[in-house]
Amino acid sequence: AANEAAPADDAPASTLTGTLNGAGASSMDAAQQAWIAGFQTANTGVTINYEPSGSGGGRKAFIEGGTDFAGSDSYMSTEELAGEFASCVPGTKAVDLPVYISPIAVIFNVDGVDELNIDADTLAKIFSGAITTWDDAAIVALNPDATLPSATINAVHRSDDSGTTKNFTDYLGQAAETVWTEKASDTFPFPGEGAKGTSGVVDAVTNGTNMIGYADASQAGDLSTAKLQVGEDFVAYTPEAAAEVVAGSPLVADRAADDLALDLNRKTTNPAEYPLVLVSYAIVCNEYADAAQGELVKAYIEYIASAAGQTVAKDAAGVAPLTAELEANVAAVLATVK
Amino acid sequence: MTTVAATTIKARQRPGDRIFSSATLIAGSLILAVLAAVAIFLLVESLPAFVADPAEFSGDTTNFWSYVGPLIFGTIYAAILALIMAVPVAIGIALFISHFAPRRLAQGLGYLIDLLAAVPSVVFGLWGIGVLAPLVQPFYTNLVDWFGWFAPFAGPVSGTGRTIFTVAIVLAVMILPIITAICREIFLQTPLLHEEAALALGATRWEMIRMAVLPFGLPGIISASMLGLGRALGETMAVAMVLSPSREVIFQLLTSQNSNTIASNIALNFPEANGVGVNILLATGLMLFVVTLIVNMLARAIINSRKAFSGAN
Amino acid sequence: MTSVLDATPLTNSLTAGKLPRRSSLWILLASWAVSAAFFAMLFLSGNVDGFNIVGTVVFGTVLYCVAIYVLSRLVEGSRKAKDRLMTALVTAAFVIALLPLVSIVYTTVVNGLPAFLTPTFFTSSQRNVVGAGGGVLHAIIGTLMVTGMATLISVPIGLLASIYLVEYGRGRLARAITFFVDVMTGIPSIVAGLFAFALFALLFDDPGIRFGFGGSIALSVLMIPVVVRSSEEMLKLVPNELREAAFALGVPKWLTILKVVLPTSIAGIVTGVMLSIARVIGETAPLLIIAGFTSSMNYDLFGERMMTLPVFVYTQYANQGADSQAFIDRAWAGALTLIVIVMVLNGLARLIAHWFSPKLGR
Amino acid sequence: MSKRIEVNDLNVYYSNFLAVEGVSIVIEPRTVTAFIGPSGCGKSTFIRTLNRMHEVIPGARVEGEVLIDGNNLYGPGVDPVLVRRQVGMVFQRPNPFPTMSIQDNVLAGLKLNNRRMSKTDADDLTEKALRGANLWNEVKDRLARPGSGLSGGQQQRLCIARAIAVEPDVILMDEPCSALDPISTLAIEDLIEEMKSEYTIVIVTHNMQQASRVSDRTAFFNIAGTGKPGKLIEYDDTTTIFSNPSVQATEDYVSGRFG
Amino acid sequence: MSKRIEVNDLNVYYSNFLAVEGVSIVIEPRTVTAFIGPSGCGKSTFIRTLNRMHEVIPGARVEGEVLIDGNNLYGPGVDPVLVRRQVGMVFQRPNPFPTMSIQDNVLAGLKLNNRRMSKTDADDLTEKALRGANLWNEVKDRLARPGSGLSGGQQQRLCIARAIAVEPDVILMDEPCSALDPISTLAIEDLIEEMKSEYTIVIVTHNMQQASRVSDRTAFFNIAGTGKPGKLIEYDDTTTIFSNPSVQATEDYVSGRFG
Ligand SMILES: Nc1ncnc2c1ncn2[C@@H]1O[C@H](COP(=O)(O)OP(=O)(O)OP(=O)(O)O)[C@@H](O)[C@H]1O
Ligand SMILES: Nc1ncnc2c1ncn2[C@@H]1O[C@H](COP(=O)(O)OP(=O)(O)OP(=O)(O)O)[C@@H](O)[C@H]1O
Ligand SMILES: [Mg+2]
Ligand SMILES: [Mg+2]
Repeated sequence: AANEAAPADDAPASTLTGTLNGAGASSMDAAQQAWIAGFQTANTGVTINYEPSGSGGGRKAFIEGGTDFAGSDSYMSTEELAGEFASCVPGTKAVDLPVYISPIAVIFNVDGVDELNIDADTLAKIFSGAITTWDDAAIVALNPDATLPSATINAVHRSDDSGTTKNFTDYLGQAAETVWTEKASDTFPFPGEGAKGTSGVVDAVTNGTNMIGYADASQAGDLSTAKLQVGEDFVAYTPEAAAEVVAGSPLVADRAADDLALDLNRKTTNPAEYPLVLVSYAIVCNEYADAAQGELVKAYIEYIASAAGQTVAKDAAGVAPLTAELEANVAAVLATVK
Repeated sequence: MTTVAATTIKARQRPGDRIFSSATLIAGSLILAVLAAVAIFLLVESLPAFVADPAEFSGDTTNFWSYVGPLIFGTIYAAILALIMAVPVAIGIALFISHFAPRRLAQGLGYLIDLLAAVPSVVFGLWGIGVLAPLVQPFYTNLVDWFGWFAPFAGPVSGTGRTIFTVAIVLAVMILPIITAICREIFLQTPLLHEEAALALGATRWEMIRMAVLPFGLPGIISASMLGLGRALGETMAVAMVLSPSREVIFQLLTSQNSNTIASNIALNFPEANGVGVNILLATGLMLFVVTLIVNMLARAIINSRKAFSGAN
Repeated sequence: MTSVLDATPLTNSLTAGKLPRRSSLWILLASWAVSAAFFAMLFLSGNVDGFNIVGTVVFGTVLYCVAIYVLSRLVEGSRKAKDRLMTALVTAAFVIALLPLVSIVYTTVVNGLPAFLTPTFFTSSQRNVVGAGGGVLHAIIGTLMVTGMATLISVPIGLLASIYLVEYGRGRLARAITFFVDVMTGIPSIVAGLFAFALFALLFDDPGIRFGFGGSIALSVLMIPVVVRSSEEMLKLVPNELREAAFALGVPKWLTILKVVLPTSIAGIVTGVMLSIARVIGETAPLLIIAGFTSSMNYDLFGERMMTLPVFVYTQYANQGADSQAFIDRAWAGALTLIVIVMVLNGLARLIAHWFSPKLGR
Repeated sequence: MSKRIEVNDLNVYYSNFLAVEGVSIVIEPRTVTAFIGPSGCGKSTFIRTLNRMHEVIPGARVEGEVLIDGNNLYGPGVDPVLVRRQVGMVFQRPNPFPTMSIQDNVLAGLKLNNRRMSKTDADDLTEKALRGANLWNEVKDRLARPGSGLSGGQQQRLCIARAIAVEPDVILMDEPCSALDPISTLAIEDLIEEMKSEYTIVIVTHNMQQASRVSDRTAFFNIAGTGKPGKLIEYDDTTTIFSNPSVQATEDYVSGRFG
Repeated sequence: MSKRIEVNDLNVYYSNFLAVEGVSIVIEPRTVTAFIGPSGCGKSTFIRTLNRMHEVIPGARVEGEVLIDGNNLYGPGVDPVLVRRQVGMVFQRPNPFPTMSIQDNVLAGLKLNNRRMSKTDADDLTEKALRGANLWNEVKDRLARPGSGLSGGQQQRLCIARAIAVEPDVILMDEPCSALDPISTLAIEDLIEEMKSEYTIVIVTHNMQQASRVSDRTAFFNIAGTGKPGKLIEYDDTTTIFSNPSVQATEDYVSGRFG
């Protein structure tokens, strides 16, 4: 193809060559394609393929040795960590490295309503089916100025299993623990309208009437997004607010020191933080069985976690960059990867 | 002379015949082998699902059968609805092309319908979400308002129109060209002799079709419908994209709660599945296999029961 | 017949009750007009937003069916009325089928043209493309190679198997094949993909195996039954007397099949093959699993990931970047490309069928 | 029931090809008229114009008029369906509907008009028509079996039964015996003899003996060469045609005494 | 080139149904033999056993032997394809290959067998066969046109040309004239007369006149009733069969003088 012509002479010299295969979260695809483009431009001898086959599928393929790294919307489970990693040197493990933060927006499409304030309890009631009309007292109380129709609420959730749902239900389960008693899971636990993928949810909300749904904020497009109550204030999602809550979250306990899985602070009351976020991870070996591949992966993830990589992802995929502190932590872990 | 003749009719082996007939036999057996391989693959992968830990099933289901039941129902429901819509229309189109349209026009019209076969299922999915569902949603609202007392039309109406009925429409459009193409070829083969016999008895065109064309084509129509049904049962991406699924057996056609289909359920859950979850999904695939088997057995039985009256000879 | 004695040609007893010529056309126009008036009123009264064209046509057509039936029944009697009704219905069926077709093609063309017309669309891959731009050359090549290989595998197998069924097969094996071919049509495409993946992962002991040929195998599983079914129906239509004519000339069976039976039914077989190609060329799920996903060119069917158009369309739609319009445009343009490819193949196939099909005199 | 047929200056076309030119002929009720002539001279084409079966072929049309008891078949507003009810037809190759039983085949035409027939009525009509076609004894035990299971001669008589069950006024037969053995042929010739008292019968045959055996009047068609239209050369009493024709071509043809 | 056919005690079955029983007959080279008999008596069935076309039908089989110049057709290791090259066949309904031109139809026996031939050889052979079938003059200008564009009689002669182009020793004809008009019939009868000097010819006909006109010897088959097997009743010189048959059934049948 025209764009794959031989590299020009003045291209930055790079000694890296080879093919790197990764797989995982489809939501990460846009960011990955941007990173891949950036990395391949700098290293013309390298081809990277990222397959948006789903977080679970990606982790499974990586664990079985089918790919060199995985992209995942959630960190590895303890069972996964306990097992063998076929790509890694026998006996060594893999680590979760955050690569970006993606706020989850609550999107809605209701005639005559442009702005919507909502708290976790009400949101939980809407999505569990306890609140069924837009002019329900609970919503009206939060939005005294809005003209809410007396129409049925059509709440759209993901029909496919996804990390977005897991983070959304995790948020509701923690922030509205009295209302939302289901545990966090990839599968949405209540009935309602389901749609496949982020774009499916966005399309359903766009094309339907009196709709509400949740989706990765980067895909919200022209749709109105709701503000979440944090403490006493209503917070709209912003990259900064998302990064803020991540910065305030501890690492998951009982893990290896170099595993940067984050235990997100959903219950925050700091109005500078937007707690409905998702952190995406790259999963890589500590020590690769094939050292050459290890070198490639290391270089690639280093690029991802660099300031340049983070900017690229922000521009191309609309995700929130890691804080400088997290970037540094990731770089430190990567330095030990072989 | 005698000896010469004796050698000339005695067989030298005929390699062409041997090779060719064995090739066809091998091809036929290969198909069986592939199918057997698929079946074994499914069976082996399914076994863990039947004894899976109740916790492995999402939602309220605790065993495989209660998990797969609604899926089987949804699969058959959607496919049957699609078939009910597609078969009469396909027969109508095929008749239009073979017996009603001016001959010169007919060729082009056939090509037009074949075009539908060229539309990839992703596009059907996109079209279903973006065009069809919003278009039919107002009708659904009316239907629920007016005919809500009739169980399949009971509310609450879906706000997006992404219901099993919409899926059935999409499936119907998808299988239309296959059924149409085969029916058309078969109707065109109706012996002129029988058509003229009917006309000479003073039959109108429609009566001629009822007397000669349709009965003659019946086995072919059933075959074509089976192909279409197979496609409808197994369609994955379009259903996954359009349907708003849930986990129960639901007869209502117009709500946002719809029984999912097996293929779509696999597509939706496979990417995040792990452990026994994968086995459970593949076991549902096995069930689809069994459903197809049963449906086809029924169809064969129908064809065979009318064999003496078939148009052959 | 009372009018038997009535020999004056003026009162032709054979004309009993007939609607005037062209009356059906007028009735159709009138029905549409009435229906248009109805929807216009609905529109003007403000109850609905926008004038409903589809509703007008559908409602008008239904009205026409009723009107022509009632009128014809009054004037021409029930049989004629039924004939007219069925004519109306059959024609309506055709129009009904055209509606989604037109809608889909229109949607695809309108949404697809912007990206379709960009200069790089057919000359570039998506390698190193961020945001708008890039092309689908890698996916076109992939689709052509994967589907082409699937066709190369399925058509000979399917055709030979259908020949076996029609010309050789007797007894249990043939019945089993006929039956299971039908069952095979019901294999969901994603299961075919999983099967191919499991097969090759086992064969090559590579749990991450992805290559184009695997996709061809998965597609073949879906394609073969369609080829067998349609070819079988077409071969059955070849009259036995042609086979006997060839046998009587001392032509061995295999040559009879190759040179008499196949050429006679070539048109139908080609139609069937085209149907089967159309059936699989748009498959997404199995290719995502076994052929994989890449943004770069790959001309090697037997190594590394290979992009295909349906996967391209699906992933562009499903995983949009920040500039989501660029992704959506590319998705539709990819779909348009796919439809154009099938159309061209279909046209070619029809030409081929035309060249080879029986030349009937006059 | 039988009717008089009068054809005035009829030209028959396939699209632009003039197949039969300028035929004028009068066929009296209750007679058997035979059409003879070499292959391709337009006998089949012409006989099919008598019940408007001709127009079933795409592009086919006629000029001129065909009067049945004074009513022009090709007049404006004439319904071909009504015409074909009154003018039945039997084809060269027996064509019972393979998807129907013997009884249903016989009743096929009747059921069109008379949907709700009582079982006994239906049985009576079946028996009457099959007796009329001389087939009753052979099939009375297997009325529910498919019609395609019969022998060629039986099938042809079944088709005749089907044609007479609707009680037409005229019966057209296009080479009804050419696929049959002598015994079946004889049966059908006897049948024609009997039916003559009730119907007007027109028969196309290649068999001179058959024409002379069964017909009252004979029409000889001929053709000047391929691509030329067929013409009615001579039409007269059968005895005259076979013993003392007035045109040389007729004499040449019938004296060949083939067939 | 012609050969002697000897059939010994042949039983012919369709699966379990015995269609023809115990036929023994000797057919001399360079003669024309006619098979006559009522419909369903097994003439077609029997004639098809003479070039092993019978076994094309699923489930069909024979017992007994058929010797051609002393070689048993049904002996072990005999290749039916080779048999059929020596014993050609013409069917009741003309069946030219619709995909082929007239010339290709004539050469079908060779071309379908992948025999290579120079253009001039092919042209010579085509002309010879078509002249042999009395068709050359009518089609010589349109050898490249499809064979299905010919008239019925011409198509039938084309099939005969196709059969003689492979130079068989014996030609079997199953009612070759039943679909034809008298002129074409005459042409084919003349052809049989001519071919007799080179080939052994067996013809099935329903037409007594035809049998008496063209054949040297005649075999009369009969059947006792439906479901019973057909049998060879009498086989003798044609003149004897038609003037002075020794069996009553034969006399009854031929004296009917139908057809
Ligand atoms: N469907 C058709 N389209 C065009 N021309 C036709 C068609 N049918 C017949 N013809 C032509 O019309 C002429 C008369 O044909 P027709 O079949 O009426 O002859 P016929 O006298 O019945 O011959 P035969 O004795 O062989 O049946 C012939 O030249 C024939 O080629
Ligand atoms: N394919 C077949 N399968 C089973 N039975 C058959 C088959 N063909 C013919 N028969 C039976 O074999 C017997 C002999 O039939 P055949 O066709 O040889 O008679 P025929 O003498 O040629 O009659 P016709 O003069 O009508 O051609 C009949 O009883 C017929 O029903
Ligand atoms: Mg004719
Ligand atoms: Mg016969």
